Amino acid sequence: MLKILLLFWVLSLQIFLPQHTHAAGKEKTHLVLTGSSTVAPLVSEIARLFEDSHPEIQVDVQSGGSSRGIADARRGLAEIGLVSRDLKENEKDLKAFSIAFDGITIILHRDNPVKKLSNAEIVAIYQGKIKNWEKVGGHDAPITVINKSAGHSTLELFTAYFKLKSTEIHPDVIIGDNAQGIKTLSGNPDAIAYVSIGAAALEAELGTPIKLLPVANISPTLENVQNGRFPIRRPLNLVTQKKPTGWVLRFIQFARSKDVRAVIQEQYFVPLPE
Amino acid sequence: MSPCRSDRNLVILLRLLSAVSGVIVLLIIAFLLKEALPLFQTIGLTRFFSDASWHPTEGRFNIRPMLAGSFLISFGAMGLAAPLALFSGIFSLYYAPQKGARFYQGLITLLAGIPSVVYGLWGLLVLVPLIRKLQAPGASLLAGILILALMILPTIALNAHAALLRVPQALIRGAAALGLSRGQIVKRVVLPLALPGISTGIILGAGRAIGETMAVLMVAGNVVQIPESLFDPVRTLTANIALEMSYALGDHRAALFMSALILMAAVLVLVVAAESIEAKTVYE
Amino acid sequence: MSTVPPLTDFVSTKIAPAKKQPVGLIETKNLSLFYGLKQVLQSVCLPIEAGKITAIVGPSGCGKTSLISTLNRLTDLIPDCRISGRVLFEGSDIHAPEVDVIQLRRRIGMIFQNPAPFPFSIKKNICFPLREHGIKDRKEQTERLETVLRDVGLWDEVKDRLTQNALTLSGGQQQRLCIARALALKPQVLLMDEPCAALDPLSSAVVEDLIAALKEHYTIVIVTHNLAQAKRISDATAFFWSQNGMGRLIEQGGTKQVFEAPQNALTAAYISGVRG
Amino acid sequence: MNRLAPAKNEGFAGFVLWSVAAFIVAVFAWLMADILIHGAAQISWDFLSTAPEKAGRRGGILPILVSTLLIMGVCLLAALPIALGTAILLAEFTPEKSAFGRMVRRALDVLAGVPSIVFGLFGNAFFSVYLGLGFSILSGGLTLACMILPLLIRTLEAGLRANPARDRLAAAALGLSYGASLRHILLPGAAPALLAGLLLGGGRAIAETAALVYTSGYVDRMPGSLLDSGRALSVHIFDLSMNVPGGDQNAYASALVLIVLLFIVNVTTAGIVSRWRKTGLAI
Repeated sequence: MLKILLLFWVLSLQIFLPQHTHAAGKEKTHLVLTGSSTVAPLVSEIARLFEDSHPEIQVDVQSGGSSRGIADARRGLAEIGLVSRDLKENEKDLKAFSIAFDGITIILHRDNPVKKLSNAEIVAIYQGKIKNWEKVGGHDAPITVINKSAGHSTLELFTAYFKLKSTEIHPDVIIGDNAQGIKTLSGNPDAIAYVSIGAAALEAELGTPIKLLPVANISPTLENVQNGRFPIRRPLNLVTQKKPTGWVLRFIQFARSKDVRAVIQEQYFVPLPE
Repeated sequence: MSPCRSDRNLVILLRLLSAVSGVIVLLIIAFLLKEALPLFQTIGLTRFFSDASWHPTEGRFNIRPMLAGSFLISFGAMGLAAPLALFSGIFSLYYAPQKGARFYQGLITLLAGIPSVVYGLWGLLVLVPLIRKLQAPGASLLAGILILALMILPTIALNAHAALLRVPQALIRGAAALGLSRGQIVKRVVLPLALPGISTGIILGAGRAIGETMAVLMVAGNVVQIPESLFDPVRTLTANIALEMSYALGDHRAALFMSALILMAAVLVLVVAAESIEAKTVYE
Repeated sequence: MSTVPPLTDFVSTKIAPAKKQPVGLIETKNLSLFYGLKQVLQSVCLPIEAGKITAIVGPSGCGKTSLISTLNRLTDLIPDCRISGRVLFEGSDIHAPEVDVIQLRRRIGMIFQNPAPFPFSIKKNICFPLREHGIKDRKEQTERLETVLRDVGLWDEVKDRLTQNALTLSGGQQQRLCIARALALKPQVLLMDEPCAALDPLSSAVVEDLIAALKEHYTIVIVTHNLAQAKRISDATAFFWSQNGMGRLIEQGGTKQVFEAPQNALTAAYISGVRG
Repeated sequence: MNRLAPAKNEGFAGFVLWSVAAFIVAVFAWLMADILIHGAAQISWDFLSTAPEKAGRRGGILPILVSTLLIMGVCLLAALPIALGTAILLAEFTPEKSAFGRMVRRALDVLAGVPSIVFGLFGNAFFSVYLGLGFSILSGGLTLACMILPLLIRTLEAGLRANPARDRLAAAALGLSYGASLRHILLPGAAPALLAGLLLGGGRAIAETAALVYTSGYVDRMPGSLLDSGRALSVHIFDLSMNVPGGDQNAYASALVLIVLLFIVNVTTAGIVSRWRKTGLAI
């Protein structure tokens, strides 16, 4: 009995281990990229293209917020961190490489009759001073405020632009990824959220019932982000701990090259100027 | 059993293997402590309760809202699930027709194995919209309580069933021979005797409720606040760890490990409580 | 088991020793047995002669089973079980550190009250202990299998279904299989703990005859409740009695003498009580 | 056996109990029906045999199934020898009431009660970061192995203890070494418990989410080795339902697959245990 068990155990081990050595034998190099949930979907697409032309490379992308991108790049858990904002003063030890630009805008459910909100109204809603859509020209319905959880640069840029303190915000729901915010909002017609323009435009195109609102009367279009008129604008960065070399460098160069412009535009982000 | 000579190697091997399981327990505690200790040394324990708010990236570490969330959700769920589970046990043992009881018990066993993420999925897509119709935003303390109650109900029901089953048949037959009715036997004989076992089951269920992460995370809204009504969203300690772990650094990360330690301590207390009750069981 | 320890420290107890004690194959010297704090045997001095059947009789709970379990050190398996005094087998202390308990048990076989065949085939029940004791030769295994099954009179009953599960046999057959299993290891001594108690009268008679027949080749110690049986088959009898929950050896000697001219009043009362 | 004669005047208690049972059955029927109806519409061979596309909105779950099974395999392979060794030591060499036995058992009780997210933290800190395994199937499987250890040990210990004492004595009386009686008698006797434990542990491993998010990670492609990150089925359901607009249908379908897997595990366990009990035949 013990022998059967042992045999079984060893056999199963055999099944598991070869894969492992096999892969090691082929020397497939892994690049691990983690961080901003805004950048992650875009980089995943870029990675797919990169893998197509370099089959010996495997690129793993995991999201979790820009802070994670910074943290993992510093700790060496990721070769490249994804950060959807400029580096802060205390992050200047890292090297940043922009690959595209994005904006942050307010989104509402498609069935919400409200067409636009002034900056003051948005601030009041997020501070909990306006609690009903009636006050801003909508139905008589309580407003569900969706906020990003800490560690996401979308939150930081949003609060910075509207001069809100994170302690003043009284959210009803906390979300992590852009997609989670869009999903929560699409299921709740009385909610308000702010997300990456790229993510929102892509979802709207896929048929998710949301709409993008202008900020300070500027429509959230790619054009307006590109020409700098849209007020909440940010770069999407790849960051590394050291000066990139080898495959990391090649990936960064690829992500900044003309080859990926189409992908970036498909995802409703603004490519680097030519 | 004193092993004979040829078994000495075997015993050494066994000792080694079981040492591994002991080491795992120690490792878990050691690693939680190791990660949490830096923060504990710099700010001490009191600031987890006295700080103004939970903004760990800005150095404010008040975990009271999460403690409240965990406490309210778990106890709410226990309050709903425990009586139902007890009734369910009594029903399937003493009231259901034989075949029905087998089916019913099989169903409960099956339900106990359903992953929490499936309960969470159902809660998110069915329950939360229903509650939203009652009062926005839907994802709330109430949703958390209901889903968690549903989730732990089968487990407690199985425990209660097992505890009732352990009441010696002879006593029940004896009571029946005295001409007591079914209701009287259950109330006066079975329940008092099974009470320690049932309580143990309920306490262990509470442990599971406090530790549950995914189902609650999916339906409770995750806003850090002490709720004022059942319809307010809340965040539990476990959800807080799951949500913030991905980007937590330095003191923030340490604070999350600290809350893991608090969870461990709570579970330890519950286990010891359950064991001391179990030890009082008269029969067996 | 080569060194023979000195026997000089042996002091006889006051309880009814046999008149002339030949040195037995097995001897207990001042043997006391404790389960935790509870003492169940007190200072038992019992010689067991080679080539004879020794019956151990007495009321329930007087430590008979505990006693024979010490003879092959099966008490080792019981947690908190402690022994004082000595058990000599061929003159050596079986508790001495250099004793290999495996070899000891191979030479002193044991049969239990409830037949305990393993849930394997009849053949495997007998052959796998042989394999474990280093007898790997298939031919020898098969030979021994047939020999011992013939010895216990089971061969004709089971020769066509050796691969069948042993648990499908009747109680009496199971018990005989267990005896055969013990015999296959070629022991010197067989310890039997009420081997007939769990059997129906018919099987019981068959097993009893078997035991009587085995006397020729083996030294047998049999615990029994059945005084008539003890009288029928045994050469020597030891009578145990429980005082304050503690088992003591009251009287021992030739079966004839113990049954017909008991020297101790307790023995007399017990034997006559059962008679009357 | 337990069914007692009803008395005439206890209609109310009976009514309450029947309605509680009916309520429980109804709620769970609702839950199961919801998942069954929504999920069944999506499930096809294609769903099971293709990779997810568009973050899981389209396509299937093949790599996710593979990752799930690999994680479960690593978990069981790692946990089995440790659990077996500990269970044998506890059941055979440690008296039930001894101080050592009580201590080990309490430690295991605590381990069993540790919330899975805490295992996730530990796994992340120890396997992923400290041992440098990163986000990988190996990290996830080993974390789960720690998690199911108490369950496995307890099932195995109970199985070993359930061996009749007479078999143990009979083996010893035949002069069998402990190793031999373990091989030939005790382990075969505990085989149903062993199998049940493995299946239960596997079931727990498939169902787990929280412990995996920070150990085996999110990557939803086909894993090339055990050091690759792999997304487990439950993590997939979580991600689809929380983070992917339009992912609900596939979340339902994945949930249905998961439930069916667990159902098979449950039924197999129950079947094996009852069959073993009936025949009483071990190997």
